[in-house]
Amino acid sequence: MSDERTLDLLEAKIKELRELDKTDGINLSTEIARLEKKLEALREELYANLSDWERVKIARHPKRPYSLDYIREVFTDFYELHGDRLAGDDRALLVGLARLDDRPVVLLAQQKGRSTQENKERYFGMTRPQGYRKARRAMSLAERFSFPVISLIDTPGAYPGLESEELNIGGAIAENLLAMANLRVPTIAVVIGEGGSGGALAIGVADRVLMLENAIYSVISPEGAATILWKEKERMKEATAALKLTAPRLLDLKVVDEVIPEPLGGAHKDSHKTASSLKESLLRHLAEVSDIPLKKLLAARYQRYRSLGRYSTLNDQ
Amino acid sequence: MSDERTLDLLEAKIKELRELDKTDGINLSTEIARLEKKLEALREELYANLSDWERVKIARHPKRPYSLDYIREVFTDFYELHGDRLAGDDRALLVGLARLDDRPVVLLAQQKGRSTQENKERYFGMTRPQGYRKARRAMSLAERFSFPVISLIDTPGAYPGLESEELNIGGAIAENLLAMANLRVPTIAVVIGEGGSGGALAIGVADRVLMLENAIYSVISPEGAATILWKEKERMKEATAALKLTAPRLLDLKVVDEVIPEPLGGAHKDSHKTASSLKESLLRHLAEVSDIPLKKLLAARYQRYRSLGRYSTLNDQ
Amino acid sequence: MAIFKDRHYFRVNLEKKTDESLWMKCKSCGELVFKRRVRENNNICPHCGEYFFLTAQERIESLIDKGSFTDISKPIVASDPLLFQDTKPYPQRIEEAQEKTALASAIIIGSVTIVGIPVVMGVMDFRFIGGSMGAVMGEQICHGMEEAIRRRQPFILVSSSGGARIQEGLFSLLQMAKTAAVRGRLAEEHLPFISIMTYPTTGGVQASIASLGDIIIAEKGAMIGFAGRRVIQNTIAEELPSNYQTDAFALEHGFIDRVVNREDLREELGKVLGFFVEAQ
Amino acid sequence: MAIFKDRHYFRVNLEKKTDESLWMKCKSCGELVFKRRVRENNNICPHCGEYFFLTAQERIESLIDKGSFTDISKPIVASDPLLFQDTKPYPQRIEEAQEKTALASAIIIGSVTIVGIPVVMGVMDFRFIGGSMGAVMGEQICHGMEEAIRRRQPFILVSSSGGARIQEGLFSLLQMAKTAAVRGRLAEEHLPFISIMTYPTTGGVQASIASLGDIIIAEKGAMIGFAGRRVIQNTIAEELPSNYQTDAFALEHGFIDRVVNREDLREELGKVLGFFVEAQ
Ligand SMILES: [Zn+2]
Ligand SMILES: [Zn+2]
Repeated sequence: MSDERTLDLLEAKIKELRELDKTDGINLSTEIARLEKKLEALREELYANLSDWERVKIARHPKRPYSLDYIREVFTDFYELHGDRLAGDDRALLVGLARLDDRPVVLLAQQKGRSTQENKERYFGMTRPQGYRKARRAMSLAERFSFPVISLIDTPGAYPGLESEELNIGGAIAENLLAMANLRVPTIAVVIGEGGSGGALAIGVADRVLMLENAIYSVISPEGAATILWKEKERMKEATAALKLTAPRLLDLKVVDEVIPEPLGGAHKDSHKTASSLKESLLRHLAEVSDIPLKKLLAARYQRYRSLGRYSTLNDQ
Repeated sequence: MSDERTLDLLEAKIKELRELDKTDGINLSTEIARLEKKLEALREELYANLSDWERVKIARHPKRPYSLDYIREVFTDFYELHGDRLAGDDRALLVGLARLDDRPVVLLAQQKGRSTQENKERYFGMTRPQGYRKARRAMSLAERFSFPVISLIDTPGAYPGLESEELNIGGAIAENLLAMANLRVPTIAVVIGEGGSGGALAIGVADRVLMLENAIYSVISPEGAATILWKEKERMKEATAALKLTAPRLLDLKVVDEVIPEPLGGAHKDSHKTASSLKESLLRHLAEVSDIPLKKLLAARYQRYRSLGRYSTLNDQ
Repeated sequence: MAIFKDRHYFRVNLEKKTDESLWMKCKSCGELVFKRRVRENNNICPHCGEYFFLTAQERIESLIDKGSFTDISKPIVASDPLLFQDTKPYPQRIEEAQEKTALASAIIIGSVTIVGIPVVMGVMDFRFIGGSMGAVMGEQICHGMEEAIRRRQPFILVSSSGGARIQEGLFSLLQMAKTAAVRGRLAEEHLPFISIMTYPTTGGVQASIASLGDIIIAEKGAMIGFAGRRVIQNTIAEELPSNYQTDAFALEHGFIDRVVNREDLREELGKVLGFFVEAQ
Repeated sequence: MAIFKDRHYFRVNLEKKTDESLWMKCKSCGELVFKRRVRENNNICPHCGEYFFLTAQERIESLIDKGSFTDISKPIVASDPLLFQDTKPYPQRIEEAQEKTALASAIIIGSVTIVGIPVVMGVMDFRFIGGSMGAVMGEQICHGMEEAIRRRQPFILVSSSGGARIQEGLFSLLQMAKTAAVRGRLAEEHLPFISIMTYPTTGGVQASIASLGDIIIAEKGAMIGFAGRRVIQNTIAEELPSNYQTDAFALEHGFIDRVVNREDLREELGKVLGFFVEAQ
């Protein structure tokens, strides 16, 4: 099977032919059409049955749209709020007010960096305690003013490091879980890229949990699982398959509510189209949860989390 | 007028005479009785009309009982709780559960050190953000379990320093003021030594505000006021008089509810007696505020603070 | 401005304020600049961009929709509960401040609109005894919040204060608790409170009402913190970084939501208020 | 213990557990010590004071009033929702753990009294796949809290866990949210939750239910934290202090209320519970 790079090369060639077709008056349109058809077929063959590991690579693709890309396209008037009022301002988790169509919402959005410099500033998208506590402050604001809360999840995980531990990152995550379970406004979480363990869940407790088609969401990274379980980091593909961390598999397991389709090859192939699917889904779910009286909504959220997990009763065995 | 040291010397001499009287069979009882009477008269003369500055010296006396001394004598079963669950554990503000007679209460208690080592650990009694946030956590605990909150105030002020500023000490104090104004349990604050500005007020918003007789409570230290207003630190005695920071003056101004008497010469002359006066007062006030239905209590507290401050209306002029 | 009508109450000689010279020298760049141009430019040096102090009136003008201001301050002035005297008696200090500023106190409470949105706004004036918070300022802030509740409008406070009014002793300290208590009511009523910190927002004001905003915006160049450089150096002789208590320091350490240029503050307020007004 | 009655369910060979040797060598001091003396001494080396691991049953015995234990665990065992297989299939791993420990899962929920005070208690067992939290542990913890609510009793959780049960994938991660949600109910009911952290309380357990105690007590020698030393060194190659994630580190940085010796824990619990039981 051809790989992504070969197909990109072919696409570039077709583009060159099209230029030739234009400038020199030579008619290549039949040939070009044929090539394009071929390309599309190859692409479908490549992407239609992505392995779980291929999805992991797409989820982590350096060109994948990040939170700020969606914020620009899906929302309007993003007004970022800074700081946890306690110790700092984390740049790997942004919070702010924004409008979804005309409706004001509170956004919690994990953000990776593109450049080395940006990644340094954003700790490669790994959230620190200051970020979780900023998110918690934004939740309180949302509650006071009845703004729905929308989380965009995209992190390899909570930032592991001495400073994080000194600021009780475990406690910060725990407090967020508790707060979100009881938050008195509608909440929607979308995993847009990497949903890395507790670092993702800390803004991911919600009335609706959605995933982009090639996003992943896992209790541990494939590399971490391979290291711990197989004692070989290189067995991450096996670990990936075992963890069932892709959107379609998690939908099958009924732990996410919906998979939002991406263009063939991944969100980065057409970020506008992805953004528009995301927006459609957010609007639909927001309308749904907003229609439910708060008391019922909270009861349903509680029931959702209370009943999470599968086990056998002794009598079943 | 004789000073405190002279009287202490006289007291020591009397003690020596009493030993002599015992061991050698010489009868000095008449002379001793006369001397003791004299000593008492001199003492009353010295202490009866303490100047405000003399009270400041007593409030800061190195032998003055500190919070832990009262905790030992007034309360039972003190169970200290540590940490703000965010960044650290301040040793200048202790919090914990304790019993006042049989009733469980939450204690917030500012604590100075006696030794150089202890003062280093306790930052000379100056509270840091970690302390205020620990206190706030204890307030939440009190609220959840309906424990009354009793504050023992004794601090030169909030700790001024880079780390304090980095952890937003101003914000920490502000959040405590807000929390205490709305705390849904009875609250009593007692200034037992120094009530240093915002650093004291941050645990001092309460249904009853009491002061030990020689405690002080001020918007700024006498030295600070002298430096700012007179541009001469040495004019702190004038500043002291101007600030009206002693318990009797603040009672006159109706900003404190009661002055708890101290033994002649100050609490350190008889800490047991002081503790017993403090306990009597706490029990009485706690009984009173506990009798008031919560809604009424909160309304009264709100009214107390809402109406604080004196000004003229234009039409009065 | 209603309360200034009977301005003989304050023995304010407004004529004194008329300033004959057309030019001023910028303390930052040293250039001679047209005063009128400076004033029209939000008291920003047209040459180097340095911010000069704004009086409360100038601040109000720079933030609100033209002509939308109504003074709704309570008709109160400081009394002297401690009969305080330092190098001069407190009442004399008050009178001098009133004369200098033509203000009754260090704060004005106004009913205004900002980009069309009606709000109640409190604005401090640093010229008035360093914008210090005594009983009058505390009462005016509470009055402003109560008016906001009565009108179901947002409350905005623009701080410019060195802290508590020492001359009112414990009464001034307790204004911190008083304003925090009333701020709690605003929260219960789900009305937004936007706190704007300018140069300086320190001491008792920073450690109470100014830090309790739902949104906290610092004007660029603001000084924000609790204990002054001198206090720290006198108390513990600690080295302080050059950005100590700057707007950047406050942002980095998470105390404030945003730093905004003076010339953009009005638009910024319109933007942020928009979210809350829709949400009502 | 009710659920162990039908222990053939777990294919547990209890005979295996009978240990014939009377002596053991302490790994800390190297001395040969009487096993019975160690056991009677809360699994503390009578020679050097080193703490050895306690099984869940041993922990329960060391904390409660003698004979007051009733097992009220739900009769549930792990299923294999992901059909997970690493070096061996997950069901085999479970079975082996059950055989080794004679436990159905990594946690026991009991109804007990401590110094006369009735409480519901959950106790983890590190031997059972590192005390990892999967769906069964999550459900048992919630069940315990719900029993506490039903009985109007305090809830105590003794943690000994490396974190989430990887083999249950996202189901195990979500137990963090599940236990936090139910912990919220306990708070609404004004019932106390005492969290006891022992060696180790890390990862997903520390980042959820264990950190949400009204009171958090660490056993002396506990390891407390989120990310393990190895993870940090692999990810960011940072130098870590020698006291990293120790009880002292957690106390110094404010995560926990107290550090208590194993032999004093029971009395400590009696003392702290006393405050809350009176307050009811
Ligand atoms: Zn200039
Ligand atoms: Zn040993």
